[in-house]
Amino acid sequence: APQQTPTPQPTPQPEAKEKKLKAAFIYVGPIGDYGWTHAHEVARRYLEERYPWLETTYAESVPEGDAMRFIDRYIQEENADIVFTTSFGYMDDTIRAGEKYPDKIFFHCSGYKRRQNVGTYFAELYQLFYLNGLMAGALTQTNKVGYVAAHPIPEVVRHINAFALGVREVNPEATIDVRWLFSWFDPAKAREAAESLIATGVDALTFTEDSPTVIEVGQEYTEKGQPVYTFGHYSPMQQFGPDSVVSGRLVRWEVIYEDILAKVYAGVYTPENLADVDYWWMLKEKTVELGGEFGVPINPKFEDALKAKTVNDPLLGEISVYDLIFERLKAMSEPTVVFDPFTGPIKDQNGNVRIPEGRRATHDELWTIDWFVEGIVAEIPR
Amino acid sequence: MGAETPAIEMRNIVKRFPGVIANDHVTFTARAGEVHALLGENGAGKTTLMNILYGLYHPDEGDIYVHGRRVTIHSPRDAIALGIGMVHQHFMLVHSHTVAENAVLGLAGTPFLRPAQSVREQIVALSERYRWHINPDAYIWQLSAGEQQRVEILKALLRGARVLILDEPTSMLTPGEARQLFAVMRQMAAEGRTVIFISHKLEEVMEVSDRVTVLRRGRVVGTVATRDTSPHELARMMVGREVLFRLEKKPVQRGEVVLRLEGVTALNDLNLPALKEVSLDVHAGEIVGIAGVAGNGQKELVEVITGLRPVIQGRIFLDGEEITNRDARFIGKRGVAHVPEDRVHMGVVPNLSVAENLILKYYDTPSFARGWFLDLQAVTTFAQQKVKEYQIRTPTVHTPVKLLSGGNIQRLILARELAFQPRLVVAAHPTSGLDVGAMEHVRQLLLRQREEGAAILLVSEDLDEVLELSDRVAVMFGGRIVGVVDASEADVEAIGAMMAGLNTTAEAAA
Amino acid sequence: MTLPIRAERRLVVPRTVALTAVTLSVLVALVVIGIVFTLAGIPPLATYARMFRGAFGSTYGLSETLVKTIPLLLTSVGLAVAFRALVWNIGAEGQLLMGATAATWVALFLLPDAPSWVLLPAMFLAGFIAGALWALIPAFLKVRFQTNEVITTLMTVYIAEEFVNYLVYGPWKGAAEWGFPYTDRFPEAAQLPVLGATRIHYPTLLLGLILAALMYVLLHHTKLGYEIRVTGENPLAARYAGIDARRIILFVMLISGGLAGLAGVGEVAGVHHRLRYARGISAGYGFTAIIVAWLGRLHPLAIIVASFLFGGLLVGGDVLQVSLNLPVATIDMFNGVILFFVIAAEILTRYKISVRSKEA
Amino acid sequence: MDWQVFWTAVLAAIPAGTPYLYATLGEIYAERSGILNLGVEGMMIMGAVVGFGVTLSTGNPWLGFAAAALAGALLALIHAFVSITLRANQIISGLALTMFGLGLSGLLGRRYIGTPLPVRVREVPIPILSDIPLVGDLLFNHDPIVYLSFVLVPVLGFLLFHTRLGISIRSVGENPATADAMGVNVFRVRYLCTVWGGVLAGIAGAYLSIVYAPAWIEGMTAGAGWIAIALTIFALWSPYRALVGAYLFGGVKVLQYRLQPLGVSPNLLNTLPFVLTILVLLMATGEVRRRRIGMPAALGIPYSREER
Ligand SMILES: Nc1ncnc2c1ncn2[C@@H]1O[C@H](COP(=O)(O)OP(=O)(O)OP(=O)(O)O)[C@@H](O)[C@H]1O
Ligand SMILES: Nc1ncnc2c1ncn2[C@@H]1O[C@H](COP(=O)(O)OP(=O)(O)OP(=O)(O)O)[C@@H](O)[C@H]1O
Ligand SMILES: [Mg+2]
Ligand SMILES: [Mg+2]
Repeated sequence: APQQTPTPQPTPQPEAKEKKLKAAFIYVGPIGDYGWTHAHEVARRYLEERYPWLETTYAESVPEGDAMRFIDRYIQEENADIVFTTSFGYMDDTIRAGEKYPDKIFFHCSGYKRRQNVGTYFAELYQLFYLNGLMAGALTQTNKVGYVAAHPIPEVVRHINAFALGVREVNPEATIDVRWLFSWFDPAKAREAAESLIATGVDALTFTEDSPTVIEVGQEYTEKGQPVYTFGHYSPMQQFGPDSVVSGRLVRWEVIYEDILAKVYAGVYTPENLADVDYWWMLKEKTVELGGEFGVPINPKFEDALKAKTVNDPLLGEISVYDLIFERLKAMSEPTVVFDPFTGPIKDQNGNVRIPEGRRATHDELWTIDWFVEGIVAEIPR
Repeated sequence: MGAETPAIEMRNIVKRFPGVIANDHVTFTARAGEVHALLGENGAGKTTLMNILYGLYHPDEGDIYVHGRRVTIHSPRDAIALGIGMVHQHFMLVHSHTVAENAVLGLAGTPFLRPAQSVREQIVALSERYRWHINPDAYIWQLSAGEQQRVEILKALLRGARVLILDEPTSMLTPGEARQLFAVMRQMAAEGRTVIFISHKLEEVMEVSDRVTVLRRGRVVGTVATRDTSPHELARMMVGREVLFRLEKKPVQRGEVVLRLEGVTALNDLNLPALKEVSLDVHAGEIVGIAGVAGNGQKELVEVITGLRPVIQGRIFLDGEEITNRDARFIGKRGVAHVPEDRVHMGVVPNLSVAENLILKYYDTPSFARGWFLDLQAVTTFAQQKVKEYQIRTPTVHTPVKLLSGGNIQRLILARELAFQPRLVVAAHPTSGLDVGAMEHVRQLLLRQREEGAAILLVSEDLDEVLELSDRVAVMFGGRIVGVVDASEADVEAIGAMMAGLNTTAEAAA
Repeated sequence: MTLPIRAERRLVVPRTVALTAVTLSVLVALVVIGIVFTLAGIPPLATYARMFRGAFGSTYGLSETLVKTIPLLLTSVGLAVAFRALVWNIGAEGQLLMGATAATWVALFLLPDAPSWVLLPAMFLAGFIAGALWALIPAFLKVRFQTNEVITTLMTVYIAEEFVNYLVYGPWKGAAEWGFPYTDRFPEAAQLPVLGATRIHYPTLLLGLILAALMYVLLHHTKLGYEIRVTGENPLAARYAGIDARRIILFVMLISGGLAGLAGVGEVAGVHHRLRYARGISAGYGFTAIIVAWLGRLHPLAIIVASFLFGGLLVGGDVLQVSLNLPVATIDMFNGVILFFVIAAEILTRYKISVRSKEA
Repeated sequence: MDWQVFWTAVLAAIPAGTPYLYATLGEIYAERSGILNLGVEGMMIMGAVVGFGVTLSTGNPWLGFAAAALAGALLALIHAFVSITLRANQIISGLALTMFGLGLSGLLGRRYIGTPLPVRVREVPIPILSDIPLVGDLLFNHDPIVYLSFVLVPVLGFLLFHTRLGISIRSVGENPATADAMGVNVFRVRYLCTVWGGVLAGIAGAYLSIVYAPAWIEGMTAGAGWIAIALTIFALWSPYRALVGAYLFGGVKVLQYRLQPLGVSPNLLNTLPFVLTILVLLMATGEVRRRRIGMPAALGIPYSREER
């Protein structure tokens, strides 16, 4: 198994040397997409400010098949020292680039292939999906919860599962339905998918898509008197649905980038020693944050409702969902993570136990997960 | 002033087109209350002059006065405002619209909403006045040519035309219909309007007009009062010298049957029957002329024989071999030459060179092709030879055909079609639009083919030409051959009657 | 008001005038885009210079330009043949995708274990056939029902895109691809060789050059080419000469579809080594090729030059994206403006413009 | 699929089909006058970006729509100039327009990506009428742009078939030489119709960015302009049938997600509008039918008085 993150050492704070470090970012979407690419771009800009010795450049909307061309251009024409490729689809090209330019450093986001000069990194959100699930399960009145999903890949399946686990923990009656967009970024499709879920009676929605469209839809229905609870994704989205957004998932990619770049600059990371470098950072490392807006884990409008709903937890006893959320948040944020949503027993859709009582799913299991947990009424397309 | 002021006066009008001066300092005057004929050969510039008056073309030089006032006519809209109406040789009607919709098109003063409603009554009233029967709600495509022409005149009248230009109005009409039209023209002149009547038919001009202006090759030859002139004089003015010379036509022994049509029926472009059970034989060494008013099936006849139009009933034989519904290539290969009516649009490819056009029918024969490839050397040699032989005036054989004059394009087509000893020549209007010299050349070529033993089917609107060249004359009316007569003993009156569909007795000669 | 300018229709446009017009129109287009750039706060001259250097100024840039030239060349040469016959095949994009799909099928499912010398030709053959067949659908509809091919070919682009997407999201989704929308990687034998360290898959480039020459010979030295030109210049005359226009339509669609299909094979076998979702395989080569064909005045040899220049423009577009962080779409604007000026110039060359002396 | 799901799909088809409807109405007018404008996609996307930008900076979506209409009109004017005045090939000019629009909108819209609009265009239920069961939701509970389209369809239909202007437009598209000879200013009518097509296409694009998404996304029209061109044929150049076609195609779009649980491939479902268009084209072609159904006979053919 790959080594789990080089967290122990603190991030070195190197002194400014003569030479500047040039980092190139290859994005799959437009930087203003309000989701994935936007989040990386925010981090890039932050770093450019943060480190005087750093120079950055980026290319947006690079089709997945074209990564090699852009890497070539960055290395050969723009003299980049390190290239970040920020989409799963760039994985093979990144590895090939690593072979082609053995003295350059590459980091690939969300993949699993590494080599001596290619590391991997990811800011994982499933803990937050689980927390959002708790809220959705508590708030739904129809017991139907929906998920607008981008692509049927393990990352998204994992997130849907985590969300479903949260929902069912506080509301075992509820079902979770999914619509696949087959696109990371397509607001019109997202709207149609969201509306089609609402049409089946869904009143709590979350999504993996790089625009706030699902939230817009939720806000519209809420204003019309049909409340739909939604959760932001990747970026602060509460502004798009002040009456609909309950919470959400926020990410701080800069935490990871800061660490990587500083270590590269300090000579800790070299083109020889990255084969085992895999960042898999979550709440504990403060790479991700709960909320529809930074600093607002739960929209105050929904606090009362969440406090009003109580559940019986085997360990914590009778507890309001509101308190339960914060208990879990705390448990997952501590240096030693004392709680994980993917702790057995977990059954799949057919009622088979996939993760036995008491065991936590391993990193590899989560990386490759290709089944839905109980309570999800949709299929993973094959 | 007053009665003296002409309704229309055009002074020193010059209009050039690429390669031609269509109007060369033309001065033309028409008075109120007269029918003024504009006479001239094809291409003399009649239509061009009237298009200028109607604002469709802009003159390069010259002035126009309407009722004594100098005007600039930018567009038909201006012309209409000046009380000028025009009925074009090719009708200006929107086929998918109704009569009423066509009538209100561009008509000032009609209400914005449901304008067609507003003219229905006027249409009915005008129809009554001139004894026409026109349903304002009929679609144009449902009407006959004669009816369409009435719609055109009606349109002009609705626009308050004081000056009505009729461009070759009788070419699509039967003699009977033409006579009705003349009555209407006289009636309009009597109402104080000016009728300008374009024609190249002398009898018509003599019958209906008060004065005649003759154009030749873009220039005015003169204006005369009809009662002071004769057809003979007009003809001389038109052509520029004594006409009616006789062609040297050697007697030729009529050979075996080359073309045979047996009860051939075909549809026109609107899917209406246009040829009805036509039977006809054409023998080697004879010219069979087809006489008839345009639109009586001649075009379709030519097209079924040359393989451009399907036969729905009946059979066609060439030298005894059935060629019914074979394609144009198959028929062409068997020695059928076709001089098409629309020579620029069908006969040549204007952007290709003279050489390339000369092989249009033979590019795939062993003379010019090696397997899949063209033998460009052979093509050039062939073209140079033909250019010389037929006196085609062109800078080089690689010049695009679009640069050639009309007469030279026709020479090129004949050079091509007659190049490989055709068995049958189907010539549609082979001399229309040609000047006298070219016309003679074409006629001689046809006669030479006859002497060499080809069968020739000649379609022409020019009855004199048909009578002069043909050995036999077949008259078409309403899609049928209503009579076949021996040219030498043909009675012009009788043929005229048959063309009008009145007499179908001369069948015997077939 | 009339301008004191006289426009006289020309009957022939001398070749020098035509060439000057195309060159000038491209220059004027650059000026216009330059104005847009200036308004958008982008220095035009420096940008053009960077684009030029990016596309032609280094071995790397040149090599990338050639990579882009390949699909443009193949596709636009095919289109030129169709356009010469006045058949408006707007659907090359879809035909390209179908070629890519067929090649993928051969590489992954039909002959995955075949050696390179069998597999690659088989892929090209399959790509040609697939592109041609796909083009023959609208061709058949045109021949049989007189449907307007502009619309039908365009519709088949969208159908092809959705079909490719269906395959890569569905039945052909790679087993090793974690649910991502692409097929598995082609076996080594199905990958075209490249020139040195570049991405130039030279067999396809050679194929393109050979086919351009062949199409020139076809158009100007063969009977069929003669028929195509006659049909395109004057369909009525073609009918009169007994040329079967239906046969010509089917043939030129077959050729243009087939060549676009070959371009698709080149993209999957030479660049991607797998099938991806439609927009990932072709970023509009089929549409850009229409401009290229037009810019090359439908002459196969001129098209070689035009596709190289346009390949350069697309690579210059990368520079916009990489160095200036402009949206990729900006390059579409270049295409559009250039095309406008080229067609406008073409019309203007038909006139001889002179200043008219004052009228008397 | 139960009734509720079906019914909401029907309701969702209306806003989903509205951009198609506007763009198609515009193209119908252009084509009726004989101008084939394949630049609808480009005009729409420019409408989308300009409409969005103006709404963003003024806070007034109606100004946004007005600006979008203007942007569409300006683009159409280019096409009009090139194809009417210069008499260039309309197919090529239209393609150029689409590329130009896509490119320029990308450049202009750079700074709008990811920016939320400060205002929303929301449904305005019509009092009383909107309470009628079914019909109320179907007809009387929409945003103003949808209401406007409800009005535009009969108005544009009537205008085309029963007014002086309409007769002129149809004549110019059928037989420009005749219209010209009858004193209709062919150039003016064609310019007018082409530009009007641009106005409607601009509005169609703005509907996407201001109402439907609402967001600026590069290339957000995603082929809608081409669908509008197909719909023009589907509608057989009639504004009334455009309404049916637009909602039908809108319906297919929204059905995609409603049918997903049944395992229908969304990609294959997506091909439906295009397959449908080809089928309709098949039905619409044919010489005799052409006369009665109304493909403008002079469509795509430049008109020049003196040229033969
Ligand atoms: N639009 C045009 N473009 C170029 N040449 C033209 C055009 N119109 C007419 N011409 C040429 O001008 C000359 C005069 O043509 P016009 O149509 O005026 O003759 P016409 O006297 O009406 O002949 P016809 O009796 O055949 O109708 C001819 O040589 C013709 O080819
Ligand atoms: N734009 C041009 N450039 C070069 N040559 C031209 C051009 N226009 C016409 N010509 C040539 O000028 C000559 C005169 O043309 P025109 O049409 O006036 O002939 P024409 O006298 O009517 O002959 P015909 O009696 O054969 O009709 C022709 O030989 C033609 O090829
Ligand atoms: Mg005339
Ligand atoms: Mg002449």
